[in-house]
Amino acid sequence: MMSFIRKRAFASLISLILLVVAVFFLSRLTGDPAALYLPSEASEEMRRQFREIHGLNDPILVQFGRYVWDLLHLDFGDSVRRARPAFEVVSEAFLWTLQLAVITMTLVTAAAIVVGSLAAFRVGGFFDRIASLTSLIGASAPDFWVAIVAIVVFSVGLGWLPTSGTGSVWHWILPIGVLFIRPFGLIVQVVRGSMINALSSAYVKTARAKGVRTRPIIFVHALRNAMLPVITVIGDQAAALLNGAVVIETIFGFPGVGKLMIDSILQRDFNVVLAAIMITAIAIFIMNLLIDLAYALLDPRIRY
Amino acid sequence: MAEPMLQVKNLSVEFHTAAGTVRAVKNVSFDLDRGETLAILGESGSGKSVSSSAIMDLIDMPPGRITSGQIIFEGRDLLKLSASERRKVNGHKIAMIFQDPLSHLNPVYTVGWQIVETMTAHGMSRPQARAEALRLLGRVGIPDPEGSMGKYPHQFSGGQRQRLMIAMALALKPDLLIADEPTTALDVTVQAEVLALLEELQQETGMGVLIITHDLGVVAEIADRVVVMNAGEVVETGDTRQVYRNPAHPYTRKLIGAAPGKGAMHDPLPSAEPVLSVRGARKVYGDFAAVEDVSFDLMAGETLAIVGESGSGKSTVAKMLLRLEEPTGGQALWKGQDLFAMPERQLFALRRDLQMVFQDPTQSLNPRMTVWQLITEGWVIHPGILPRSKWKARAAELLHQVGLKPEMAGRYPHQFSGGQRQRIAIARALALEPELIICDEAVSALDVSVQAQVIELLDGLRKSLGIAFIFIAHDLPVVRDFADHVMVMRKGRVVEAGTVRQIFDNPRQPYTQALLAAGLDPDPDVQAERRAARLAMAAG
Amino acid sequence: MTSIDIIPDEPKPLVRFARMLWADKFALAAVLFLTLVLVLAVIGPTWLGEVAQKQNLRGRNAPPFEWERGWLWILGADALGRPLLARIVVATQNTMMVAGGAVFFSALIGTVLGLVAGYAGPRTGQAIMRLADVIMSFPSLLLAVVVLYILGPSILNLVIVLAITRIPVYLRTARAEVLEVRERMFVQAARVMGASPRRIVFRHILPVVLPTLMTIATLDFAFVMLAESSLSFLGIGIQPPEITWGLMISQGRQYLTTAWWLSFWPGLAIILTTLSLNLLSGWMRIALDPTQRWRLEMRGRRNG
Amino acid sequence: QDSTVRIVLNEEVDLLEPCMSTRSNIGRVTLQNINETLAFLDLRQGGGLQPKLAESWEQLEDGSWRFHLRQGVTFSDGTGFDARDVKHSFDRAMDPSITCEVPRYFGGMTIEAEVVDDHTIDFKADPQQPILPLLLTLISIVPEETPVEFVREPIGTGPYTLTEWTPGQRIVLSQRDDYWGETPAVTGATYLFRADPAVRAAMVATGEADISPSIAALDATNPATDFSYLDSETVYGRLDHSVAPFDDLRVRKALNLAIDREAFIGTLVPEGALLASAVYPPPTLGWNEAVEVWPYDPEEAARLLEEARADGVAVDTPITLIGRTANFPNNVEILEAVQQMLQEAGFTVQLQFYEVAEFEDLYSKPYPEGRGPMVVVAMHDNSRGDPSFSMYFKYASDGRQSGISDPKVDDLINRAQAATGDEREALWKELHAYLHDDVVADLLLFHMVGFSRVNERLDWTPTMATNSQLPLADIAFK
Ligand SMILES: Nc1ncnc2c1ncn2[C@@H]1O[C@H](COP(=O)(O)OP(=O)(O)OP(=O)(O)O)[C@@H](O)[C@H]1O
Ligand SMILES: Nc1ncnc2c1ncn2[C@@H]1O[C@H](COP(=O)(O)OP(=O)(O)OP(=O)(O)O)[C@@H](O)[C@H]1O
Ligand SMILES: [Mg+2]
Ligand SMILES: [Mg+2]
Repeated sequence: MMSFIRKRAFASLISLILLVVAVFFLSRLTGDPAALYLPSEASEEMRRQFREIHGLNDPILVQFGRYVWDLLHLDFGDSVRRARPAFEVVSEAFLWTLQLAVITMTLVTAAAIVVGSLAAFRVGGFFDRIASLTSLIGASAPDFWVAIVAIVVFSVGLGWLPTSGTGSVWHWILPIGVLFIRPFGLIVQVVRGSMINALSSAYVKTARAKGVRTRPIIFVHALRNAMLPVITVIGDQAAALLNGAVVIETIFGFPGVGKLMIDSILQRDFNVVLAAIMITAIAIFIMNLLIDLAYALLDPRIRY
Repeated sequence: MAEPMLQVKNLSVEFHTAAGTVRAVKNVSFDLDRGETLAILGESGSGKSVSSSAIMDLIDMPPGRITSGQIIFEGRDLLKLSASERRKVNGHKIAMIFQDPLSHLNPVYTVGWQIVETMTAHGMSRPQARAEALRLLGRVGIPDPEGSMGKYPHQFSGGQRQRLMIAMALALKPDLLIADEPTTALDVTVQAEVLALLEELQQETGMGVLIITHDLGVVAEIADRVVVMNAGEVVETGDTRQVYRNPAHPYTRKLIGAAPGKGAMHDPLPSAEPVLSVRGARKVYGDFAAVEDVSFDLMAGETLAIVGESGSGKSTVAKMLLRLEEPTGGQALWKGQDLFAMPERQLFALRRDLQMVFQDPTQSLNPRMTVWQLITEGWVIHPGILPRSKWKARAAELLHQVGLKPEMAGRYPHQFSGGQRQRIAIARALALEPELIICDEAVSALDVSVQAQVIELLDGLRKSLGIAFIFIAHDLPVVRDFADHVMVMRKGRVVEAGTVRQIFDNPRQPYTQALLAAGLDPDPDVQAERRAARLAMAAG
Repeated sequence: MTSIDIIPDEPKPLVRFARMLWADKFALAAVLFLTLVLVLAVIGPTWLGEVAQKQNLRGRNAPPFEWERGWLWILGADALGRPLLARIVVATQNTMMVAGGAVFFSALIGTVLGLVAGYAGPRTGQAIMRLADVIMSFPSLLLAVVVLYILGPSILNLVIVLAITRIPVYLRTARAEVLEVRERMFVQAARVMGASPRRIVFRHILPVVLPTLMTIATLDFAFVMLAESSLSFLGIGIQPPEITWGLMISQGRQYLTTAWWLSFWPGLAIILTTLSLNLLSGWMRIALDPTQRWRLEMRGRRNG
Repeated sequence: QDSTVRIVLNEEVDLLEPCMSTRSNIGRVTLQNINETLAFLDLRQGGGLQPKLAESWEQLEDGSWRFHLRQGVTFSDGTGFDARDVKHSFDRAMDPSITCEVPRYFGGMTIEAEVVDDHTIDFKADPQQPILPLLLTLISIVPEETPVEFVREPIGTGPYTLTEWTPGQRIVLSQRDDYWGETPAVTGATYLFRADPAVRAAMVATGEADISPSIAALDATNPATDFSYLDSETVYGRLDHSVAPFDDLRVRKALNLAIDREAFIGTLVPEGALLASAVYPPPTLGWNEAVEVWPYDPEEAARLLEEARADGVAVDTPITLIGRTANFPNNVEILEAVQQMLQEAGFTVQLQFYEVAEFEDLYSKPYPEGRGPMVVVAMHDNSRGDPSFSMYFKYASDGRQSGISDPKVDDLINRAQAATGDEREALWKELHAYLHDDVVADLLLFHMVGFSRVNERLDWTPTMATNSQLPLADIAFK
């Protein structure tokens, strides 16, 4: 197990390096930060100076060398836009995103597993149809619709919740509620499908022969067997959240990493982009590692 | 006289399939009293498992349907119980040992947990249940009960799994035990222990036992009465001895007549060049040596039987030969090439020549393929074997040879009985016309008449095509009828090896002797005598 | 051999599936709807292309259900007075091309890589998985910008970007399932028969994995349709006056509170399509699984 | 009663650097609140250039400008304000080692600040700058101790100081006690950031914010709280005269005649927007009332096109109409409508939207090689009251975004920039007419309006200046 983690960490490090190198060079193919940072009326002289200050006039390999050198000293460079250390900018935002992702995914996972399993228990039954239909409609509706309608109803109309921003627990309810919907729909469907198979297996029969009650049959016997694809999809959805929930951040003014990343990409604020990608990538790598460990924990037949 | 504990009256069960309705059980009636043992004998696929599942309310409904009948247990009709009342009965009052132990154990929980759950589900405290589970594991002869509690089902051998099922079923000392082929995968010594255990419990608690088996020896040993089924119907009921002595129905007669172990033993041909020569094969799981220094030679057209204790590494040897388990050491020369060291690519070319019938037929058949697809798959993979135009005829022939009806070709594995699945697996192996077939308990789930038919078929192929067999079995009479050489294994090692005659007539090792002595005779009288002797020994 | 020793011909699968479809009225409705969508995708642009482009500033944002304008205007008109119904019909083709293309390719590539990663040796598996990690943490927007700069804007490139970003979920799901399924005995049995890895993976393992992947794909369809419009924002892919459902939704976004129909109808089209695909995949999960199939066959019998 | 206000801005403030206050999101927070300028342009009462930190100024004989500074002013860090602070502020803003935005307005000139005494400072410009006081409204005054690097805690002479800045979430300003001027009614302000216009509007409706300076026209439905204002932005299509067929005057005229500008107003462009005849809005110096917007005359357009075609002009060359994504409200629809109108007049037009970076490549020189005829639709902002902030970039032969090269235009720009008073006004007027009527330089469209939503408890209306600054001192409570 430890050796597996060690091997894995090493492989992930290679991926991370690959990612950084790819992002570093690819992003620099996408235009000149000076053109975006400076107003379009700025003179060529100002542009040259800007590039000089930010080291953009050097050959790209020199720039890369410098970047790597700084990185080895744990210096992610400064944000061009914000004139602050990129790492600081990103880590502030990432903490928000992390909280949001963890809370949302915890809720989603719990709810989706319960709903999906119950739906699978009586395939084609009333609960199954209703649960599937509502979760699917929710999951395929554009998120900004849901977000804006939620604001119009719960904030402007009923005055129950603040429209947006951060500060109190109440501020979290709408963003989490909206973010909840798509992963919920998807995971309900995956749980349901996987559970249909699990519930018809022979070991469920054994459990019934043993006189085990329905609830443990569903949530203990069948569920664990059905979890493999489920946790994979949970992981995928969590990764999407860790990459930032752009729409939610935009609409609810949530200071997460998604909008920061998009803005930085569009502004070619490379240091921020790289720092953001590195931090989210590490989080995603760790999550994937945990998921792979979870496979082996869930199913003892799986070997690595 | 009081009401019997269990009365099954006019039970009929139907299954829905794409091809129409299958009437699996037709108007079956029998009853069973407290402390009594009733054996259901019968042809494979005759509805034994389905009837017993009906008692446990474990038939999938739909597609199955109980079209008529009553199952009265302790005065109540089980078919009319509510779900929660049902739960109180299952496991607690009535327990079941399933025919197919691997798929009936939850693969992702430790066996300890699964046994404990039986008890906690009915209100026992966890520590108490744990202690009880440990005791049970010891009673059914699982080595190292403490360590085994934390292992998963796939880490046990076929026979061990069966014993785990038995332990689970006996956990709460039920009033009624339904045992569906509980000893098929057990070697005779362990079988004897298990049967003794059942008997002991029966005496202790007055448990009624409904045992489904095709092994006439087992029937003779423990059954008070017998029900014989054929094609979904009860054809004969009666006292064990009376049925054995005066079978009324032709099917019963056929069954008794087919009991193995009476024919002449083979005399192997003088040694030629071996096709397969295994030297020092070894397999280690963690720090447990499942197979240790196994060596043997196998000639073309010859049958090597591997017998021995359950969990002694027989299946592991087979899987190593096919490289389904990576061997830890040793070599296996197949026509001069080392199977153990061969790269996967090279192995490919040889695959067709080496076939295997797995111990666990349910798991080894792809549930999404029809029988037709299963059988023809080999021909798809190896296009050289048979032109497509002949597939139908040949598939029909194969099915027929293993005692199945060709019109079943469109069905899926889950729609068959345990023995039928095993026959599909045999047909599949034969379809490839290999040079070596490894049969891991390939006929253990078959009733003796079908068994005899299949053995005859295999023997014929051995002679006519020179197919070699490695025949893993615990059923000594069958081994006696079919094998040329016998190898006896225990605790991963070869205890004794020799020709069939040597082993059966002149066993040298105490283990082999014990094994032979533990064999059961189909004749209830003979068996009763032996029993009396045994009891006298134990007393004296 | 007697005359009964003849293997009966398999029942005609088409008839059989038709009967099973008939048994599930939801799935039937789904199939009818999807057929309609496909037909419209083929004939839409030639049939209504002209009308859908005809601007009429006086009739802008005309509300729905006004019969006197003619049936094309029944769903209302957009901000340039173009009939929404016609636009939705015309947009079907692009939408299906982009979303269908992206989902198809990501599912195809992801699944194949996932099967390989799960079944091949640990080295190949590791390499593929770490690559998936990289893709998973590479922001799709950055990828879009890079593709845009290097390859230029085109529908194909849009499909490429969308497909690449969705690969990991299929890949990871497929692999996770393979890890478990490959340990099953029937897979071992197939190996003994000499089945090539390809056959084992595609004939024996894939059918077990497929239903889960299809469930994910159907919901991805909605996701991709919406994501596509957010990339159009970069100028990659579909450009006005060409139109997709996603683009219609995002154009109608600002009218959400004043002229809801602008983004509602295309949103509904997406929801209905997703729902239909999901119902269909749910039906296929059952119809293709012999141990579950009775659910459809039985019902068909009772009804018919 | 709550005397603080909450203001919700559309874009996060990523920097609070005084020398960057020409960026509207920064300016709205800092300008005249934290940092003040020597003078300011009064767009509220139309009072023209008004004194702030400078009490008065005059032009000296040699053309340089002398400013007399206010006395008794202190910075929020307690240090006193004097001429050296002004010089430092100017030099710092112009320093090449930090990338302030200000220098772009001082292109083509060198300016020297010279401290005369503690309260007097001279600015010497070469060439002479008649609008130097106006230019100096761009320089935020900071203490001379301010380092020449971007600061995160701006110090200024304004009535407010920065008390909290949580990046991405809020900025809080509070009133200081020792402000030199009149104490404003607002005692503090919290700035919030929301990118979505509907949310910004909703926040004022729910009372979570008091002012939302920019909301969507569609959301401006409540006359009690919603105000429209001419926001100094002009939408126009830049033509590149060096590429056929735009090298032909008739084609350019046809292009202008083909657009039914009136049809946009009240539909895709909100009511209150004006049809444009120049790239800067009407209250700018030298606005020529006599210039008439091109009428909608598709027949004439078609006739002109035919004529050009007959002369062998490649009028059928496909033209690309280029837009920038999310540039202004209804961007896509407006361009689609323009496309259709042009097509109806006989042009072949494709529509293409680009993201900012790529758009910039097409919008500013050097233009890409081998480009076809392009109409680059852009939005230009000039709220500074003088055309010189637009003309050179847009129309001089070597202006960075110029599509023309016309000696007469170059000459007029040069002369106007050097002139003062009526002469300056006359020259700008001439240029306005010449560009519009004779050169037909580009496809001018609209002067846009913006919308603000203001809580009813406040007494405040937005003006053209609201685009770039939002002095809290202007706000009163009802
Ligand atoms: N799900 C099903 N669908 C269709 N037919 C079924 C199904 N399950 C069982 N059958 C059929 O019912 C019959 C009885 O099966 P059952 O399992 O009771 O046989 P069995 O007597 O236990 O045989 P064996 O000794 O081989 O285990 C068989 O012919 C089998 O084909
Ligand atoms: N994956 C595994 N991990 C650990 N131990 C295993 C594993 N598979 C098998 N074993 C152990 O190896 C031993 C040999 O198993 P094997 O299946 O070869 O027995 P067998 O001789 O075929 O017995 P049976 O007659 O009961 O089928 C058993 O004790 C079993 O517990
Ligand atoms: Mg059976
Ligand atoms: Mg075995």
